[in-house]
Amino acid sequence: MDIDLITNILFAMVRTGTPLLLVALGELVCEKSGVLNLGQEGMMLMGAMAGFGVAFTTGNLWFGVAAGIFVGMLMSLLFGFLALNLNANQVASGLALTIFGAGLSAFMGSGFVGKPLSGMEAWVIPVLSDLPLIGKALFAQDPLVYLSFILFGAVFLVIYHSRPGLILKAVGESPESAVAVGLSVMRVRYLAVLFGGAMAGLAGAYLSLAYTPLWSDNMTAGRGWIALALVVFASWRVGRVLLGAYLFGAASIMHLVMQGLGVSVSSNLLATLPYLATILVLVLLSSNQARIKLFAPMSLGKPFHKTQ
Amino acid sequence: MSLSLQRRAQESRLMAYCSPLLALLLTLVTGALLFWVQGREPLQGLYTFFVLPVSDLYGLSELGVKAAPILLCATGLALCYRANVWNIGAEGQLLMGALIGSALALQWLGSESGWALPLVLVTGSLAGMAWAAIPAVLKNHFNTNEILTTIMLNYIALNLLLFAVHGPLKDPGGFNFPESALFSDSTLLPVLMEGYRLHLGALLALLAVVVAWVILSRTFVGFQIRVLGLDSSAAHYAGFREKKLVMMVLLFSGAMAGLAGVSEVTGPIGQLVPTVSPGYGYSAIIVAFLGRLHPVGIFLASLLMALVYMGSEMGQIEMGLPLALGGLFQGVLLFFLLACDFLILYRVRWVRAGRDAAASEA
Amino acid sequence: AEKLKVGFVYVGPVGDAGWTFEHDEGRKEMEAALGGQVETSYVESVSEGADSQRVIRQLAQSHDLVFTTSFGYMNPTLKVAQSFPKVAFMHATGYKRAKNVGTYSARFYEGRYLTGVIAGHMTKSNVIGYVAAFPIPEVVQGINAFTLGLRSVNPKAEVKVVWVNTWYDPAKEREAAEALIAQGADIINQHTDSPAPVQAAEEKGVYAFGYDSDMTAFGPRAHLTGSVVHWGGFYTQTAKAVLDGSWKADDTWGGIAADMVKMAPYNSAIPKAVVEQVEGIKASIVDGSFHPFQGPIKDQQGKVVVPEGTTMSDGEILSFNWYVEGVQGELPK
Amino acid sequence: MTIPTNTTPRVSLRAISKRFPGVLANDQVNLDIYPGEIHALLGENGAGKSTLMKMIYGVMQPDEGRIFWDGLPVEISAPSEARQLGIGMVFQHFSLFETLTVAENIALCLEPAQAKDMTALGERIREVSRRYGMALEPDRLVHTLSIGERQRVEIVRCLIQKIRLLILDEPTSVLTPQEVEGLFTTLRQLAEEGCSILFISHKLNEVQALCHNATILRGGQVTGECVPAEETAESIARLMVGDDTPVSAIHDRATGGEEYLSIRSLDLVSKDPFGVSLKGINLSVRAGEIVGIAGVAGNGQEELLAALSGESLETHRESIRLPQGYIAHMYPGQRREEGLAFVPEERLGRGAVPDMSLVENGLLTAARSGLVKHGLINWRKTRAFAQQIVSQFNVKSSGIDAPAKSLSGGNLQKFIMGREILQHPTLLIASHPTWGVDIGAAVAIHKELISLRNKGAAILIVSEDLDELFEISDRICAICHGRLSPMADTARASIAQVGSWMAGHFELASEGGEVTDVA
Ligand SMILES: Nc1ncnc2c1ncn2[C@@H]1O[C@H](COP(=O)(O)OP(=O)(O)OP(=O)(O)O)[C@@H](O)[C@H]1O
Ligand SMILES: Nc1ncnc2c1ncn2[C@@H]1O[C@H](COP(=O)(O)OP(=O)(O)OP(=O)(O)O)[C@@H](O)[C@H]1O
Ligand SMILES: [Mg+2]
Ligand SMILES: [Mg+2]
Repeated sequence: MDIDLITNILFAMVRTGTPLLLVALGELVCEKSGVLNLGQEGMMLMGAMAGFGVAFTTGNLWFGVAAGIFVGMLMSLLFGFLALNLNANQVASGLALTIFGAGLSAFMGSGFVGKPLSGMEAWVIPVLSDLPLIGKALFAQDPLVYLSFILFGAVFLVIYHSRPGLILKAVGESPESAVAVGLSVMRVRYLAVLFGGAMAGLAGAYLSLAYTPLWSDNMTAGRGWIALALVVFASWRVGRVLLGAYLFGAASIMHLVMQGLGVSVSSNLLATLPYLATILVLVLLSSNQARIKLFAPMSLGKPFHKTQ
Repeated sequence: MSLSLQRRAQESRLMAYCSPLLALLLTLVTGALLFWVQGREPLQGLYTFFVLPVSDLYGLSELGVKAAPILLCATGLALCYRANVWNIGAEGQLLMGALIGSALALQWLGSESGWALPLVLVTGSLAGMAWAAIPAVLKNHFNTNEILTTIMLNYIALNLLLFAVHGPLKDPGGFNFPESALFSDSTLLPVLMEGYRLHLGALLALLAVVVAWVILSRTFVGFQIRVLGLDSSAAHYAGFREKKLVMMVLLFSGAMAGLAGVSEVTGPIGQLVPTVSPGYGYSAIIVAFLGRLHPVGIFLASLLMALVYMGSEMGQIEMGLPLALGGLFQGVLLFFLLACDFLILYRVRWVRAGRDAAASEA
Repeated sequence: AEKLKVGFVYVGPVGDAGWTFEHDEGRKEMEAALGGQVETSYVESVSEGADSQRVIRQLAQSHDLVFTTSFGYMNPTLKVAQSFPKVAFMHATGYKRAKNVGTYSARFYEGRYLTGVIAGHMTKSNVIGYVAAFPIPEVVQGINAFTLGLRSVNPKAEVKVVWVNTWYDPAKEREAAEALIAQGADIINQHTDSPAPVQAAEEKGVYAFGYDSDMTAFGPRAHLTGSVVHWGGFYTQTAKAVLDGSWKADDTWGGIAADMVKMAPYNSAIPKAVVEQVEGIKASIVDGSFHPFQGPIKDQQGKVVVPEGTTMSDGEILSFNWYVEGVQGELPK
Repeated sequence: MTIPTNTTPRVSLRAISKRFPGVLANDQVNLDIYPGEIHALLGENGAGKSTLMKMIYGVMQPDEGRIFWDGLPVEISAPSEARQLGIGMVFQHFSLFETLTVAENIALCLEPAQAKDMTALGERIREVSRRYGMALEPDRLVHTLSIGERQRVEIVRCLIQKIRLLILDEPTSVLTPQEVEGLFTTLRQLAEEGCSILFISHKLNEVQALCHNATILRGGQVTGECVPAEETAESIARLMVGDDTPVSAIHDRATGGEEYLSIRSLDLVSKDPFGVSLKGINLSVRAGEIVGIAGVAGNGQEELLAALSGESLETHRESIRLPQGYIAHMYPGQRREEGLAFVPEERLGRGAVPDMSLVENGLLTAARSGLVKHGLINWRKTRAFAQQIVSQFNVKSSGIDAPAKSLSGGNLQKFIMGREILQHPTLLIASHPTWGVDIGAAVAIHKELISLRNKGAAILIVSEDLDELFEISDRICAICHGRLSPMADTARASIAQVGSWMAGHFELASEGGEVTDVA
């Protein structure tokens, strides 16, 4: 492999990892507050559909991005209503959200299938993008990739160095104690769920506006699920989410790269690699129960209802 | 006047039965609205969607054909969910059942043996079981989240199936197209009525429902499963072996899904094709919840789900309705069900302003 | 008079911009051409498993002519056709026929060969990337025809194939295209249904060929041309034949001559001379003086498989399971 | 200790009512607390004490009634508003976040502006904790703290602001006697500085030692007031439970017979990052005696109980034995076959499944007593068994089909105790058998334990309640940091001695040896 190839692989890795990073950051914040939202896939699909639809209709990509975020948030409100207000089982509500999102996006997006859209252009930063190896990957991307860098930094700062982050962790650890010290569990959790929705919507919009600027049914193809696995992979730590997202991005393009390099294994078998890798990593990371317990939000997935 | 929610002192039995019906009703109303928005006659839409597909014997038999694999998968899943084991992997287990069952059936292309079919069916279920054993072992020994592993295993199973049907199991006389040879009659499930596709698999599915019902309501194992799901610390305290139970429900569920898969290839399809399942394993998740994890409820829910699928085909043929309506109905139904379940725990009241009024009515 | 009712079974969504989209265009063209004489309906995204038989049957119950437009519908179509002897069935891309089941397909490879010739002139790196769906004969046939065309003008050029195992997954198709571009391909060809590879090429500043439908809109600069399928004429003829009672259950495999395969508009970047050369070859294909699969054809090891002076039979073309010289890598078995 | 009652009360409650589904938790409650007063709130479980306190602190709002602060009506709609008034509260069930540091925990209770500078906050914490004699390290993670230290965090969290009313809900139930003394010193100091204190406790001797006045709640209503120092514990208890419930009983001691349960050099490394490892535990329980293990929660009790019940099997095979053989490798079910019964600390969510009926909860551990044949449940027998528990142990419920969660704590405890005792165990291990249970129910449960002992069963009781252990156990020891103290005959042991064991002041008992005579 020559330098150019590696540079290009790194570039593709960041691009492929970006939607995973966005969704996983959102889900991380959501899980930190103690809410498990398995509806990422559904929210992403709606975000992708809305993003494309609005961008196609208005001709403005940024309106599309905003629409994707907005619709992702609307979807997450639906989940919030079920899981937080009605105290429904979070797993079931999340699954329902995914199924609903897939159905609704296909329904509402049928008019946009196969429509062309000129996608988001890269903002190539002069000089920096000429750095060897990493220059292209970090400085010749489209604006949404840069946005994902910023959001990563913001989530990192908020979670580790701010009072809202402290409150988020507190609510995720023990909603009962949080109520006792006067924190509004409902508000914190709603905000976290909304943030998760916004990020999933943004990730969806990234797919339909920048990554492959078109809309098609089920175009997320399971990325929402991978992102959920990523959060466990990262043992709920922000830095590792970034690492994980790019690693998975690399894993999912490697089987294509390997084919191009002439590796002669059945492409079907090669295609199982990212999934096998996910399982393997999950096994390695989860087997240490004590560690999971130390980092996992303690009230994750448990309904909480304050009587009043 | 405002709407107020009050927690019931005890869960309402009545509401536990009413909430699925209410959810269904709300879904129908939503459906009618959707038809109306589309500029169609709402009642005609509902009729085309929910009545027309089963208006003759053929339609009814097809309902059985479509419902059987969903019912089998959902029955297994229900047991898992009762134990708080979130198996999302029925799809992969089904595909493995179909794949391995087909591999065996293809060995008997010329055979007329009466053993061939039972062996193929058993092998298919065993394959599903083996595939489900993977998340079970990983969960038991490495504490790995089964939601994620079963999802990953679904993708892997699909790729293995594609690999097989493009490679080793491809019909040698089939111009290299990705399909196996047609199975011989000795490995095909007998149909229940001449001229219809309803096959023995549907009866097996009914049998599975009965078995699941007996397990859950009559056996101590079933009791242990329910305790584990409701309260795992109580299960530990009572000395129930969590790992054994987790293994058991996953194996059962895998066997059911595997049976569903092998019944599809030896039943209505009659050969191994790349698209054995249009997502039965995923629909089964909805069905399991819709049926409130109760075998009888699941039976009814699987028929409803099959009807939604057939309805969306009918809607396209008869009225040119968009395909996505079917998926939408499924999601809406599940949402309404979850929302209506709320009524089991809470009562909704109209109250006059002021909290004193609320208090005195409680 | 009674209208002729024509039903279509589609494997994908009507808007997939590829395979199903073109069939649906054909359906609309037929409706327009035959005015009040036909009435059509369709069912989209029908799984090729157990569902297809029910859908085909439901259509057969109320229609006179049914087109089943994917290979996987072959056996279900035959099964249903048995119980509906009065209904005419047409199955696309299959090889089994019956009294009332005919088959049809298009000779995509003719267009593929022409794109190969263009690629041979346009490539600078002499590496062409090919995003391919599944290793089935139809796809291998396209790869081979393209490579033959390519090498006929540029013997140094080679084709790199990446299998994505899906007909339609824009993100994956795009990733494959990007992987190929990263490995030096300066032209991307595709045998999948979404325009994502064209989009990738557009963004990376390399050329691409679309497939099935005219994908110019997805990459106005990158899209050189493409082998485009055109079913409308055939559908109209078939419906007419059923109407006047002359329909027979036989096989139609039409190419450029039959107007079933067309070339998308040529990109202005292609030199005039090249366009003229391609048009010339096209004319000789139409008049039968040239066949893309005429000898000599060498396999990957350089062994002559089809000797000079012979042409491969349709049967051989339909069951391709080897690569011609110039394709890199092994064909997955 | 005289309190100026002629001034304006610091806080006055007037006709406060609060209703939960099915319960009137507070019914027209009136209460006045004066500056500098330490006021006790007494009552049985479920009397409504915690509910009343939560309303003062703004966690809940009253359905009816008014609260006056320094004579002015106030609406306290959130804890932050309460804190602004100068109210602080230490909760019955701690409200700390284990994965956060001490300083972070305290910061969460402050206004954002006050908690901006974490280093300055750390300084404040050190200063306040020094002033009241409660050493605290701001940067430590709470899960590494002992229970006593955690309580200091809760109190310092209140004191760090200008405090005018401090509410303590059952603060002493988790402290060693020495720690209780330390706490009382702090509280008296606070009261002297003019702070009002509301003190909830079930330990009447402590109330007598500390409080100026007491108010008694029953069924949500104020049923009496008294000056604790002028009453006896017996007479206060009478005020709380009424006349017809026995409030005390004297049990005779037993010496027991052959050694039944024997634990030798039991070591167990806890897998739980918040857990405690057991080190070299030696213990023996004879048939026909009750052995009590005292200790503050979180010193290894849970781990010891899990090792004994078989819920954790991490121990050396030969560390636990019964006369019939070693059992350390056996699963809980197998141990039950050997005659072991177990009453866990959490009744709801471990001892019983909240959403299951009493019938099903009866089956939970009793499957072996003929309720299950060939894997099939005999529902008729199972119902009869549940019925037997309910009638024999006087469990008040709406019927055997009622879900476990609908029972009050005491009644559920009686049900669980009955379920275990009716299986005729030869060894009963009970954790906190009367924790949070009515005095009446507690007396009944103690009676059942004694009668089981008298039938020859070996009984091991783990409890934080020293009074209870001194009442019913025949021999007593304490557990601290995963080590077991020497053993003493209860009749000859002193509370002070066991208290210092609870704090870890003991030499390790030598291998296999037991000190029987301390005092
Ligand atoms: N959040 C709640 N929802 C419903 N009922 C409640 C709630 N909190 C308390 N109760 C009920 O209100 C009554 C009073 O409870 P409270 O906790 O105030 O009692 P308490 O006097 O503090 O008891 P304890 O001595 O056990 O602490 C009880 O019957 C209890 O069941
Ligand atoms: N937040 C809550 N939501 C709903 N119900 C609650 C809540 N808190 C308490 N309860 C109910 O109130 C009852 C008693 O609550 P509480 O915490 O006051 O216990 P308690 O009075 O101390 O009882 P015990 O006698 O068991 O110690 C329980 O049945 C519990 O289910
Ligand atoms: Mg209380
Ligand atoms: Mg209590």
